Amino acid sequence: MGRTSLSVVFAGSGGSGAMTAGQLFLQAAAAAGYYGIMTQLFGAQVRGGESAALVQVSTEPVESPPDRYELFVAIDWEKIDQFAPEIPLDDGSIVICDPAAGQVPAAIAKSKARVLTVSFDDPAVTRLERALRGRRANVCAAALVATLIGLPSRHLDSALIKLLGKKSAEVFEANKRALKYGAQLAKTLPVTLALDDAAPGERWFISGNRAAALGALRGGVRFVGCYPITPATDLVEWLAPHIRELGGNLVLAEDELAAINMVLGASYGGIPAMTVTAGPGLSLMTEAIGLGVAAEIPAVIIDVMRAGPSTGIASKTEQSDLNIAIYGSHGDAPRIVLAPTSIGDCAYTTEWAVGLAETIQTPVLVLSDQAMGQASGAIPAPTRRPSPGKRRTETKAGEPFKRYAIGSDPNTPMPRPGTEGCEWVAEGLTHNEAGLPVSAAAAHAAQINKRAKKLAQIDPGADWGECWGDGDTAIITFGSGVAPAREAAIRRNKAGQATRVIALRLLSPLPRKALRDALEGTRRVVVLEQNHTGQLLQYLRANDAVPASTESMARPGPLPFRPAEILSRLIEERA
Amino acid sequence: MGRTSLSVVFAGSGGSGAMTAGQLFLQAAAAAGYYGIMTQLFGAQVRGGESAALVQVSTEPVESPPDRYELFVAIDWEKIDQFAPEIPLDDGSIVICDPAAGQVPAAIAKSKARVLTVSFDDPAVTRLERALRGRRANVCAAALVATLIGLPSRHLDSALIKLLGKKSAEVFEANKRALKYGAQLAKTLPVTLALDDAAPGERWFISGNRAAALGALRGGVRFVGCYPITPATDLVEWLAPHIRELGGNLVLAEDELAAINMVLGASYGGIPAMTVTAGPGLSLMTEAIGLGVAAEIPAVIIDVMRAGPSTGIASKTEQSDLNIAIYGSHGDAPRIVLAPTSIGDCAYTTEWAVGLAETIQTPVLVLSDQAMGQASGAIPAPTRRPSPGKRRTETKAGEPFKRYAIGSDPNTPMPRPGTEGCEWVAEGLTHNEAGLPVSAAAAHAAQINKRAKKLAQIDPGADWGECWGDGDTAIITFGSGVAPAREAAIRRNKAGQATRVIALRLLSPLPRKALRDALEGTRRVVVLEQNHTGQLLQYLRANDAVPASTESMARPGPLPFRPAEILSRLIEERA
Amino acid sequence: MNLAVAEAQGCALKAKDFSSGAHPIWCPGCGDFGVLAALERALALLGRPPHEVVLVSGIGCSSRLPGYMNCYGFHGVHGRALATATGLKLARPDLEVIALGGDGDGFSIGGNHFIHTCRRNVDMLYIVMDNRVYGMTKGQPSPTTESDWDSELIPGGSRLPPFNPVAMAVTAGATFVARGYSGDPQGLAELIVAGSKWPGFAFVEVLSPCVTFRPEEFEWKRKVRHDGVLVENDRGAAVSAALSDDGFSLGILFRGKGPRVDHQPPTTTLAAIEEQFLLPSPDMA
Amino acid sequence: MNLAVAEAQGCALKAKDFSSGAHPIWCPGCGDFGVLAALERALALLGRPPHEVVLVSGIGCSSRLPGYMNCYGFHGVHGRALATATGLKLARPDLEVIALGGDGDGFSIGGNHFIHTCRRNVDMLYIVMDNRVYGMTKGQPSPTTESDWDSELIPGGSRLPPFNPVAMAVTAGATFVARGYSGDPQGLAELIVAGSKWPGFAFVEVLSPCVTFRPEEFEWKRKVRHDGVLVENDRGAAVSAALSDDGFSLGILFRGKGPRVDHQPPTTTLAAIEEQFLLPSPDMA
Ligand SMILES: Cc1ncc(C[n+]2csc(CCOP(=O)(O)OP(=O)(O)O)c2C)c(N)n1
Ligand SMILES: Cc1ncc(C[n+]2csc(CCOP(=O)(O)OP(=O)(O)O)c2C)c(N)n1
Ligand code: SF4
Ligand code: SF4
Ligand SMILES: [Mg+2]
Ligand SMILES: [Mg+2]
Repeated sequence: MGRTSLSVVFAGSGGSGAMTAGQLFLQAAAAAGYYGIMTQLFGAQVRGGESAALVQVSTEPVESPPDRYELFVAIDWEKIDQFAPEIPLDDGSIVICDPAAGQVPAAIAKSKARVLTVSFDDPAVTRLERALRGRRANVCAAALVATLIGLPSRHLDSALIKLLGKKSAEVFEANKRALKYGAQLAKTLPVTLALDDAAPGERWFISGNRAAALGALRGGVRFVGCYPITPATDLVEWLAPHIRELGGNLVLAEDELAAINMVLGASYGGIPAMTVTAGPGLSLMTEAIGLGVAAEIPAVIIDVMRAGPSTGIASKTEQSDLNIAIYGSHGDAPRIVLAPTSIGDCAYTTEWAVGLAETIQTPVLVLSDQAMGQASGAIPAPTRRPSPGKRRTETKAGEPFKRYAIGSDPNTPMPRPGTEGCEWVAEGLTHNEAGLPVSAAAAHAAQINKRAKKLAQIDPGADWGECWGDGDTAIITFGSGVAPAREAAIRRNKAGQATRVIALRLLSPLPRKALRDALEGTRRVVVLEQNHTGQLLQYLRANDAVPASTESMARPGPLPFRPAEILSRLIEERA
Repeated sequence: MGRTSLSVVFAGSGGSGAMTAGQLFLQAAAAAGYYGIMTQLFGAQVRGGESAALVQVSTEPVESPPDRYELFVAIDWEKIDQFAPEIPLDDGSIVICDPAAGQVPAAIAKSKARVLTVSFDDPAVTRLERALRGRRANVCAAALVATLIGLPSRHLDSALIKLLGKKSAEVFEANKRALKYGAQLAKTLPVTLALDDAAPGERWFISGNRAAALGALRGGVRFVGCYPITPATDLVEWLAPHIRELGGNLVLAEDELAAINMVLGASYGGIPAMTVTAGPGLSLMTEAIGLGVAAEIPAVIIDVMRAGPSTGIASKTEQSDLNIAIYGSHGDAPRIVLAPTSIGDCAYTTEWAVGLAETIQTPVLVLSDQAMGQASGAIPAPTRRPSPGKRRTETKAGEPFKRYAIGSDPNTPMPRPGTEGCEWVAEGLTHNEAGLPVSAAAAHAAQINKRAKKLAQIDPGADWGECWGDGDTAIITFGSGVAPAREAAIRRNKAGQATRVIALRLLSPLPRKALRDALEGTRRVVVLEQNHTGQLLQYLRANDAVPASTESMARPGPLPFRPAEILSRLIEERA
Repeated sequence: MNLAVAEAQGCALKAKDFSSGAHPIWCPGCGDFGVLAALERALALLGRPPHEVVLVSGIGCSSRLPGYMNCYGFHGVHGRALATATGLKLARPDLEVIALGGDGDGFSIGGNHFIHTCRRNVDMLYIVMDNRVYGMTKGQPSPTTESDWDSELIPGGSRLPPFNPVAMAVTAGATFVARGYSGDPQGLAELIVAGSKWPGFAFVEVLSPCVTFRPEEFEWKRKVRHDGVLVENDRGAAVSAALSDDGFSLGILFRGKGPRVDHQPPTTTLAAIEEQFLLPSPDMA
Repeated sequence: MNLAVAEAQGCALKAKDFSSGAHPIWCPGCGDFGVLAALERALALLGRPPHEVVLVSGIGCSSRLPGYMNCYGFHGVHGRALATATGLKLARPDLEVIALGGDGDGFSIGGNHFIHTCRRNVDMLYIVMDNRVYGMTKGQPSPTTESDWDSELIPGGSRLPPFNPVAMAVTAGATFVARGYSGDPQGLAELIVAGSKWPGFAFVEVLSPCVTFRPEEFEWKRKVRHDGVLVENDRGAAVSAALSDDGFSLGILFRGKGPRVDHQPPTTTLAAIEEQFLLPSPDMA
């Protein structure tokens, strides 16, 4: 057996096209049947600033960030200091660079990585041509790495067509030349990084954000009210044309207050509806989420988490919105909170969120995060879908209709406006069974209990989350913590330290029984999460759901957890 | 020893003046040296609807709602059904009513209270006069009860002057006549309810909301940005003229978003600043509270809690905003949360809040509630004041100033704008020590730790809360739960069931050590709070601050806890 | 169509078909009773049955209105009625959507939605019961309150120039703007009918006295005049008129052009959308 | 006073005294560089030293400006700059308070504060760098975006009539309204000086191209005209002019009257206020 994976970084200053290099490489590898993932690092500048594409390709599904990068391709060295601390390299890494770009900077050189030099400028291309058509060092770099892993050139060609699609023939030809030159360069290097063949199987090329958008469409969402915010905007930008093609609406609201209230209005109208935001927007939505709880209006709210508090770091990841997701409205306003367990699962979880919102008639929050949302991957096709959920609308004939009736089933019918004889008012004030505002303690308690019962009755079945392995050490985590935790567990299992990973898809209401079962037989429990205060652990403690000895493995973002970090903290904490 | 207290209800329809009756009676009793408290019940109508004044007077300080009312004075019977379930009467109670108002309604009669009838219409007043000047049955009723407890008429006279102040001499005379008639009526009744003499001592007549407003002024608040919301509006209505008299500002903002951001702006300017709201407004403020946390701007936010979720019951009490107060912003945004322990303590706690906000440079939430905020009491004078807190503004000469410097003291100087050479930018993005936005993990962690350290370093001393008694059963509670818990404990202690009450004034950061000490030697711990989900208990559990066996005594509002309810639940739960 | 005529002709629906029978919490004499009556009449005249009508409101005395009518309703949070109504109407263009509420709800906390809804021109009606005060919270000055109105919160008055709803709506891009008076349910019903029929966003400001906190508004019955001049298309002229007017002229004051929001039928399927993500099976040769 | 003259006269402060030296994150060629330059010049001219000036902003590319200047600053949350600035100025009337930000920040999420701040007339300046796009979030249509501007979010354009900042400000009650252009730092600096000196709320809309997401705005340099007509007091006329204008005329466009906000000195003491709560000692006799 040969090499099964490669991690590589393409880095460069504004205009160097490092991102395109990464995309080209990953798409070519994906076309050849490899799995892979790409995340992006940006500099401070709004656009055209320095950037790095972090790519992994593998014969197996891959989603965890690597401990270190094996290959670092510098398209140029400008402002590399901005990134260097976020890109782990070591003396086993290889740096490929062009001496024309200058010396290897200290921030990189100190890793002691082996440096290989090439000239990204094809000597067959005249200076004039280069000046006219650009250097295309990025395309060359992508071809170089693709050739190193042994990709046939046709996959690079097809990836190029996919990426450049509409560009002129001239541009296209220049790029193809750069591809060819890059492939030649590879042959001049004294390394071989050839990958084993990929396994067959249907796979998709998709980002977490697009998967979530797709899940929403699958679930039946046909109305979206939103306001732009990083890192959620690309989700709605992908969704916008498609929801319209399906006869739905996507409205750019004046602010998040409008967005969420538009969603409640559309949903009242009988159309599954959603909004998409990040922390600051979620903070603004908490009042209306409470209205959704009280008036029992379905709604899906996707929060693509970024580093907080306040504006924080808009473009980078964290998992620190758990508190506000679970607790963030005034009054007793319990709600449903879900978290996807992988890029592909963004589709599953979001579709489930729509079904839950519709059946339980309440807001459902989906906590995605930047690391998962903005990562694009060649992943196993997310074809598995949750069982569909539908809103109850039929009323019992003959009986006078009471929207908020107290009875055995707390999920009372909510007929669509337009239905004769069922006229009802959605009410955010404390109300009686008919929905009229009242202030009596009994009615207040009755409605609070009705809503609590709705949540208590949720039986998530196998959807509550996932549990891999049966080791006596358990890592409980969620969202983008899942992939590195699994990778760490795989390595520990290999080393005989049996470790299981428990990923919570349903965070609230807490699936107590499932979690208890999943923890059966553990002797050590660790909660892994990317925030400062250990929000998940505190929440689990509040619910008496973990042993007293449970340890916290929490730290803020924006750097992703890497398997080695988890492994070493598992050792440390014990010491 | 004779009677030491009396609980009495004055009830009537819109225009009957039941509230005035209650005020007149309580003020007269207060003038005679008694302690007392009055709360109000309103019907659904916006104004002029039915209402009831619930009054207690006592020779000792009194703040707990009574188990039952001893006296019920019906000025008329209209719409009494609205209230009846909220006013406990029993066969030991006395109902005073006018047969002209009709039969005693079933809702009252079923209590088996003894019914005494009088005519509130003075036969000496002609029909014409009555038609012209009104019935004044309310004034008569107040005088009747005042006379029953043995108040000399001069206290009624002085209370009347206080209440009517500017009214015409004619009106005044008519009222005095009604007073006199009421006093005569008392003598015709076959009961005596005379109270023992009151103890001497300085006392104040004040509501919780006014006390909080006063505390803010004492603490130095000279800017208020607000938006009206029940039950917080009367706080700012009292404050408005007074803060202006002190050279400060109170601005009516266009919404809560503006209010809280105005407060942050004023505070940045060096002026201690505050906003006042209730649940829905607090939900809207969470984004800016997070900004206050991140940019380290002092601010006081008073939340006079009402029944939620959503619009809930605007005029009635609950303690269900604890979750949002502690957890309600995106990102890791820990903040300070306080709760007053009594009407008088609203002044102490709010003044302390200002001091904490200024020294720790962060938002401080004060969780009052409708029951405490809108109760007026004749209470022991709240003259005790917390040690003052001041913002650190002086910088070290010679060193370049860094607003967010990482060093031994996390409370870094925040010079007032106008100070030469210290120009700094308040920053809500992740920033470096100088306050410039950065996205590096190290800076992010450093600032999160800096802010966490500020909270961790708070040493509340004796201000953390209060602990009464040393029984092996402990009731932990806060806000308006304190008074009934204390009353229940007093009764249990008398019965030999030693019970202590622990009132948390500092809710967040949790005063772990003080709480641990306060719990020393307990065998049973019960958490009393007025919400559905047991928010305080969950929070204590999340912080591992109470024994696993701790019991929840939580229920939603809007009815106040009564001592007997607490006592019986203490027995029940054990069974 | 004149109301009297319509009723004489025996329309199928009667005003009382729209009454829920619930007892309003409003103070006796509150202007909002007149608005309720006018709305019931107007809906009868419009001829849409109760189940096809949805009233959307915020929080305030006026915003309680949906509870008093027999049709669908959404009593949301303070200030967001227009956002909720916009979502509803876009999602369900087949319904008759009417947003309503008070001056505080609409022009203070809801001011942003007001100006952006005027731009958006979604086909619905917005009725603001303007009593120039926050009634429900017991009497604070609202944006439309006169600058010298004395209150506990601002003794002596705010000294701020009142918000001019008509001028703001026209400047912001509204295509139908009218003013009515609660004491004239007949005239008001006609404005409501015209607004409902308008193919776009229609805004009707209704002078609706708060007898409890603004008893002086009783005088409005003497101040209102049925002499509002209709300006067509010329926004500048309409704003000038609104700014120089004393605010008591009733009628349709502006009609103009605006974007039309059309509902698009589906043009593709979910399966077709999913296809873009599928990677071609690599040939392993 | 003409800037060139002022500088020749050797004012004590220089533009560079207001520069922090930090490197802006803006794209090369962004219009906001010109606004930064104009602001530095204007402040030098105004003569208030850096420590007496506070720049308050929201979130967006433009809102990053306070970090690039040497004076006090408050980089708050998205859309709330005017609220923050209002609180600051009322609390500290001695400071020179300048709020600034983008069209999204000011007219979309911040629209409510914009209209109410215009009414309030607190003595401060507001500069909106209008690039007719959300720059920071990478190119979505803002309220001022042309109705046919194509974007990923709204292919083909929003079809909504653009928000007219000048007309809205005047209708809402602003007392000083001007329009400048980032490519003309000299003219812009003069407007900023005039706005700062204005005893009330001054609003300056600055056309400031986003070269990255709206490269066509390069053309603005050919479209702007120094022919804005100053209307005094007549709000209707100013709104009419603003509504019929193409939006490229520069200069002070409106000046009018508004309420004055004065700071009141203390008239009593805390002890005196507390007295009202004290119950007289009862005579126990
Ligand atoms: C977020 C929020 N802020 C404040 C309130 C309190 N509140 C309820 S109604 C109201 C104002 C009502 O005024 P208006 O809209 O004019 O209605 P009116 O009562 O005068 O008809 C306010 C401030 C609230 N319910 N929610
Ligand atoms: C509450 C909230 N919503 C959304 C965002 C995301 N966001 C940041 S800047 C911005 C718009 C910026 O547009 P503009 O004000 O015109 O500034 P520009 O970047 O064009 O200068 C948005 C939507 C945010 N930071 N906070
Ligand atoms: S307070 Fe005013 S607005 Fe409210 S119901 Fe009474 S009269 Fe009407
Ligand atoms: S994106 Fe546009 S507004 Fe932002 S810095 Fe670049 S050019 Fe300027
Ligand atoms: Mg009103
Ligand atoms: Mg912009």
